[in-house]
Amino acid sequence: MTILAKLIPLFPLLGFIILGLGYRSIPKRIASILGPGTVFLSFIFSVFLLFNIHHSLMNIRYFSWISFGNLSISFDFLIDPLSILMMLVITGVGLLIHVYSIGYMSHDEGFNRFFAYTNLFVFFMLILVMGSNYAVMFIGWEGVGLCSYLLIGFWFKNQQFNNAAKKAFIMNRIGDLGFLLGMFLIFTSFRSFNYVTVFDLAKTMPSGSGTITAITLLLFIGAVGKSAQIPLYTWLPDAMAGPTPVSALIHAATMVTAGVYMVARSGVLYVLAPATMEIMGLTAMATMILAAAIAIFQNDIKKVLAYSTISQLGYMFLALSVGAFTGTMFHLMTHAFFKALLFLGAGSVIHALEGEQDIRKMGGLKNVLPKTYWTFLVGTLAIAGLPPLSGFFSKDEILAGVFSSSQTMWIIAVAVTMMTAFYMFRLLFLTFSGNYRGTHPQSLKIHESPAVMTIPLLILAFLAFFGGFLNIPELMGGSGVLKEFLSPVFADAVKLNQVPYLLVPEKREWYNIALVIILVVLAILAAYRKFVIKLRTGSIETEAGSFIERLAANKFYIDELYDAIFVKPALKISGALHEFVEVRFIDRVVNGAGTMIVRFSNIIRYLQAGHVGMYMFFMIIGILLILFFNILF
Amino acid sequence: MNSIISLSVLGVLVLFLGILKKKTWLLPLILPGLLISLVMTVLHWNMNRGLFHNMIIIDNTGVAFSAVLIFSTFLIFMLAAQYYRKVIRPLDDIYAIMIFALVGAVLMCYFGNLIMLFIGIETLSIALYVLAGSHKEAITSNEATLKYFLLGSFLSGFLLFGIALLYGSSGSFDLYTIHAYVVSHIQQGLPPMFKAGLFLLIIGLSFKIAIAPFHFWAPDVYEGTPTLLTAFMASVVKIASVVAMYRFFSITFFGIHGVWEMTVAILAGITIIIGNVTGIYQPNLKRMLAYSSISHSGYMMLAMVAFSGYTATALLFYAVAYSVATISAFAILILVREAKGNDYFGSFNNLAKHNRIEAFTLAVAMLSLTGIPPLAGFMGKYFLFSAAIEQGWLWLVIIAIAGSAVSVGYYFKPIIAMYFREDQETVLQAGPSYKAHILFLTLLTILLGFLPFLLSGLI
Amino acid sequence: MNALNSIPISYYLMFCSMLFCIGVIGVLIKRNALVILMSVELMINSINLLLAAFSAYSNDPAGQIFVFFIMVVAAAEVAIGLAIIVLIYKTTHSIDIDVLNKLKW
Amino acid sequence: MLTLTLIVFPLLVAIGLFFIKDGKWAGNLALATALIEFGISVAALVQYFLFCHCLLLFHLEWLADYGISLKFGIDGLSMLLILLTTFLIPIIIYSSLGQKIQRSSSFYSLIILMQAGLIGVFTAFDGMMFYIFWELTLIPAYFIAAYWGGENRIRITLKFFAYTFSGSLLMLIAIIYLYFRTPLPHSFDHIWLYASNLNPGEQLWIFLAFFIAFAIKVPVFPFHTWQPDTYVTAPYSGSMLLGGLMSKMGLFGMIRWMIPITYTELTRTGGFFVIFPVIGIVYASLIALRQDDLKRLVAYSSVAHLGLVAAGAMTLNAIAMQGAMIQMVSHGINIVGLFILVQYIEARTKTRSIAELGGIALKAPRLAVFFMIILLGSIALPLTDGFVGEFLILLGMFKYNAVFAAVSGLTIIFGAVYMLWMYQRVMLGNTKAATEQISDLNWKEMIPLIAIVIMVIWIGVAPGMFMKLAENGVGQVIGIIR
Repeated sequence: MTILAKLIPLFPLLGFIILGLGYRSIPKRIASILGPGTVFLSFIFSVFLLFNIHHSLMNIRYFSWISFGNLSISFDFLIDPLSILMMLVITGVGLLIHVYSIGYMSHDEGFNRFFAYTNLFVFFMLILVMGSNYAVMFIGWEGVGLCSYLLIGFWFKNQQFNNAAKKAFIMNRIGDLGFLLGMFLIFTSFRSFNYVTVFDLAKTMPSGSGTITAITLLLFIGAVGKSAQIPLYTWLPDAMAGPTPVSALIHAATMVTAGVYMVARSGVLYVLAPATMEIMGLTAMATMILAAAIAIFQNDIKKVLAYSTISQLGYMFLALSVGAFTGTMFHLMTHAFFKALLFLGAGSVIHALEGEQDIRKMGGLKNVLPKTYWTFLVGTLAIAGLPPLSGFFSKDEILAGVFSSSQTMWIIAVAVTMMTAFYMFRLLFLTFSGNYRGTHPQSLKIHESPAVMTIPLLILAFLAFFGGFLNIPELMGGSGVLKEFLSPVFADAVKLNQVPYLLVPEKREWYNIALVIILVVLAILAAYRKFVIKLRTGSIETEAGSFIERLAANKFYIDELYDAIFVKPALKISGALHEFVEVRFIDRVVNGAGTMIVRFSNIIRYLQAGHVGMYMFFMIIGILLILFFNILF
Repeated sequence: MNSIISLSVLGVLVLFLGILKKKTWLLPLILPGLLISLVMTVLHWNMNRGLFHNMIIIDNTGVAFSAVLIFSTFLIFMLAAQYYRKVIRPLDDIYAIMIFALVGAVLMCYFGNLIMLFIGIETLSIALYVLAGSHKEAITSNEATLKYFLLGSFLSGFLLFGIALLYGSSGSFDLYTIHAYVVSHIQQGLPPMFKAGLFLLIIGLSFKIAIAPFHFWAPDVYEGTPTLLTAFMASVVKIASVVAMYRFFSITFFGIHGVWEMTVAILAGITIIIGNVTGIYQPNLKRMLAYSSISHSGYMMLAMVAFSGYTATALLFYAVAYSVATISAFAILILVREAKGNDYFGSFNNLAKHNRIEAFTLAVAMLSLTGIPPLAGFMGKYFLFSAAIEQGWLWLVIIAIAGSAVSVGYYFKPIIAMYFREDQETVLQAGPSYKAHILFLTLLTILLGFLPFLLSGLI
Repeated sequence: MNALNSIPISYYLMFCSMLFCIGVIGVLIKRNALVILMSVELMINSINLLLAAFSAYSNDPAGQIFVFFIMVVAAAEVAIGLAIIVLIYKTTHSIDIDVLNKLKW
Repeated sequence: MLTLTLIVFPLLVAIGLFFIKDGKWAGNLALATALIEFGISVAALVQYFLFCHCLLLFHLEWLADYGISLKFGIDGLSMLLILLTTFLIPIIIYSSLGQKIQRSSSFYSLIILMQAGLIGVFTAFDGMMFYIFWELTLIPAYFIAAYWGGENRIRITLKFFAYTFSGSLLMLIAIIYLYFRTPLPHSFDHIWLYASNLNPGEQLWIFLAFFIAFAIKVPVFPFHTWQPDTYVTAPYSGSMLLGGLMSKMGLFGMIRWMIPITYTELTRTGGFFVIFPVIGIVYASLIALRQDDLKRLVAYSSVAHLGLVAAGAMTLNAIAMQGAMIQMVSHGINIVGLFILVQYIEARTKTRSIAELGGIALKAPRLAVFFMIILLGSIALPLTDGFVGEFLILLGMFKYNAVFAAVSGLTIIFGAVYMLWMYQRVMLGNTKAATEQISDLNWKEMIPLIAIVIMVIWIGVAPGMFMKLAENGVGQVIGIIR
């Protein structure tokens, strides 16, 4: 058992090492076995672990990493339901995406490099979720950031992509600093990084204590960076520069949810910090609305999905902020399914159109790419939250949780759900319905993707469709398998939860569900009216209309704002520091000391005028002074 | 005493050789002769007695220092062959006068009586007046000797006046008697006449050592004097004067502090500042070495100020380190002057390319003078600083290290020129024995740094 | 001896000091090397006188013996000095001390 | 005995090398010497772990009257830095072998001499010996930079020499002064110096003297202005020696001498002096952003990183000090790696200007990969060497003062910003005129980089051995403070 768990992250690492060292010599055929193969092995082992976990918690010793004195950070794994769930998502979805990539990347020179990076990513992601303490989590946390950097800038010839990669890494690092400081505070307060120790000690502390609030806030900064929440979300849309499978794997299904995972993992701490929970809720709501609003006006197929991801992550944080941990994890999982599906579908479209990403130049692909269309439809329905697809159940659980604690939040969440349905169907309609709007030569070459790409799509569509049945709420007569499974992990957190909880009558819940479904359907109809019926007669609007629309289309100028507030001043300060402080002040003082001595030298050497008489005169003065002071005093 | 006699005899013999016109025999006589008198000096070790009613007191300090002086002279004579290579006229007079000057210098190491001090100083000075002007045709040499003579005789007047006043107040020239006088009068304060005499004596010696503000002669005279003799002045003359001062203080003020220390400390501080700061602007090596020697006078005064049992050791070590480094610098200076006709720093450019030993020697000398470990100069400075710090003269040490830091500015000039500046390539004309000699000097500088206990445990 | 004792030693001291100072001032204000040499001699002789006086007052012959030493040395010094002045005169045709002013700064 | 061999052997070889004729085998001989030296240090390490876990002491009276003795020993702190030195010197020599070097025998002689000096500094247990070797390293460093250096070398290196020398002189007085405050009979032995009896005023100025001397050497803001110029003008081997090893002398001096002797001053002033390196971290990082010269950028990054180490050491906290020790080693390894890479780039493109470079990864993927790995070490990615040290330093600092830790933590962000931006402009994108013809690394060139990368990962993943070495030394220092 232990050895199994130990091996799980090692497979992708091995894959990375082999592919990395032989990135030139290994033929593509072998790489296409090796890359997905290692992930497959991890997946198999994870499944095995799932069925063999007898007690809910297993601590696995790897080796002692940093230890001296009374500080001991060991490279340990914690295998519990939560980490198993994450491992399954990572390796499962990761496997499908790896397989998909064989087809997607087949024409790329950097084929081996790609798989090396993705394998490395899976390794770090597994470390992140398997770690038994914050330090190990941080290893994975930073490691996935690195892989994200490498993969966003995969086509490094293009400096635009490189900028995006750098931006992602740096914004993540801002969050990481928060995470790191949070870790330090944890260590100074609890003398340990171990989850178990920390949570056990934290439980004894009063709710709302300053330390825990500070810890959770700092950790939340880390989550904000990693999971692209306000104010550190702008890197995620840019991250779409990477190959589409990467967007699916890293920027939709797994890495960006690391923040959610971390908060869920630290549930005990968070429930003890109501202030943080409040801030988290507000941040999440703002992010949801903002991202959804921007998504409505985006024309890049991947950017729409990216903003949708941000919005969905907001959803998850919202759920966390009311203490609905299981719901969050549930949504995390279903989101991984349908968002990966959507991205891969989008990738299939892009692949077919040879790199075209502008939905205004698509349309009518329904017939040309049938498999892609149908799977994409499943994904869209799932994300819109229509029953009985997975998104419905997970969203419903979150909405129910939110409703029970705050109606206002609920209203906003429902609004965002409507917006989600609207922009997702806009995307679907513009891409697949109507007539093809691209230039003619492209339309001739459009072809359905090969099986290696469509089979993962079908599997994901299956998961997106039925994934929700894993956790049908009791309300609908389900057994809540997932809830049951995760309950030991969140038991303490749920017990300690301080968020005011309103007992909602069953009837009211049914009403709510119905209301949400109706509203979503209305949103879909609106999208249909606008993007199918209207487009039959008129052409697509290329210019955004009203002021708000233009604002949203331009992403509310947040990027420009950041550029003006942080980037440009930093460069200016850098230049100014070098010019005025470094060269003109500090160095000038240093040089000035030297110059002053030289000048002084140049002055006093004129005492040595060469005249004997003068020398005698000076000497006499000296003699007189000496005698004067010594005899009179 | 033996050394004084043997050296005098040597001088006379040299003059006889001159009469006999045996020019080539001169150095073969002088060098062994110096070694013999060196041995005779060393034989006085642990003799510790006064001669001629304490006119001359032979003690280990005196023996050690006079050995250093004789040895330094020996080192300088080793350079003479090269230096006077192209001179046709007989050199017996110059050599003899150098030896007589050395006699004066040695006398200054042994004196037990102010009369002897005076005679030593004057023997040394009068010989030097001649030596400074020994290059008769050169107007610079003339100027040097005139300046040196006028200032020297002027200041020896003050010295004499000081001696007279000391005699007048204490009633004796004998150092021990003066000491007794000081001991008996220190409680109610020394009378002004004694104090005036004391400080005039200090001033007179300061002039010889080149301590500010009595240093003005040094740069001009050093520059004008023939280089070999400048080396003699910078090493032997300076050390002899320092020793004289030390001797005077160590006997007359044995165990008594506070009368003259502050004055000497201030003079030392001024000297260090002026020597180092002015040194920076000098365009040629010789004049730079003059300022360097001024600043080193200041450092040596540091040990004087911090008068303790360690002072003699510190001074001895410093004197050796300083004079070896200075002589090796002058040795290279002689070569460069010969090859280039001047000693501006520009003439040193690219010297290291073809003259590795010469360049290395000069570099080591400069580094030693700067006080970079593990060279002798550093250990010398260490002894001085530690003596001064022990006695609580921290402010003076801070001035001294500031001076050391500044001195990098000029000591590195020849190093930079020799090693780092590109210019036409020069080959210095140095014979193998000359090369061996400078290498020996370099090794001495390095060895003394590594094995300071060779000297430090002596006195 | 009595006549000698009737004059206090401080008179000698004052007198010699004044003589010395005159010598010093002579050295300082004159530009002629020969005159300077003479002034130096004046300084030295004032010291000789002072030494002799001290010697006499303290009944100690050492001072007077020292005077002889000084005379000898001074004579040697003058000999050298004159030689130097002659040398200078040969090269510069002047014995003004400010003419020779090549070595400076 | 090993301790003595470690110092004397290179010293003798350096003297020998100085006299031999120039030629290729001067370099090879130096390399062989350095490798033997590495072997000796490994032997010392084995001896250390197998037998005593304590000082491998060599003690000989030298100037007994003055309390100076030849006391050299190896404890954990020394061992760590000796290993760093003996590991890096062969790499530095090896990386210079390909170039045409005038007067190569002198060049290598100076490098080996420098090694002897460095090991002397790291093993000295006698204050005066420490000072002597401290200065001994300055001479070869100066000559290497000034003789084989580039533009403006004379002015820049003289400034470097005068500046560092002035600082050292302050330290000299402080050491001598301490000597007279040690219990009788006075001695320069470190234990005596630690036990010196100072009143508060003396504490302050002695602390200042040490601090300035070490701060100049490291260099710590605002005493750093000699450093970028010197790194830029020095030949690559010189920059590596300066950045990789000489800067460690200052930090080592802080931990070995300054802190045990004057820690009360550090506690009394309550972190006032920690502010300087902390400012330096942000300041140098910001300046590094806009540098166009690769070497200069590395130089400023070094100010930032070493500032963190200095700050960590001065917080007097066991964890931070432990981190400082580890970070010293990592920084040495990383900066040498970076300099080797910059050297390769300049050798191929004849330029160091970031603006003229680009797209190297396209033509020379191996170069790019090595650059990336070492860069990651330098920006402290977990599982690389940089992380362990920075993590511990920041953790320790956080315990000491959370604000300092937060400000210092900015290095995590800024480091990534300027390093990645540099990487992007140099390695990524399309090729430019200068990089059009760039060739990839060959096996010979990769050897030192492989060694460095192994260390980067070793220290990052399994720092156990290094931690143990540092723990021993840090424990003693902390013991004294308590």
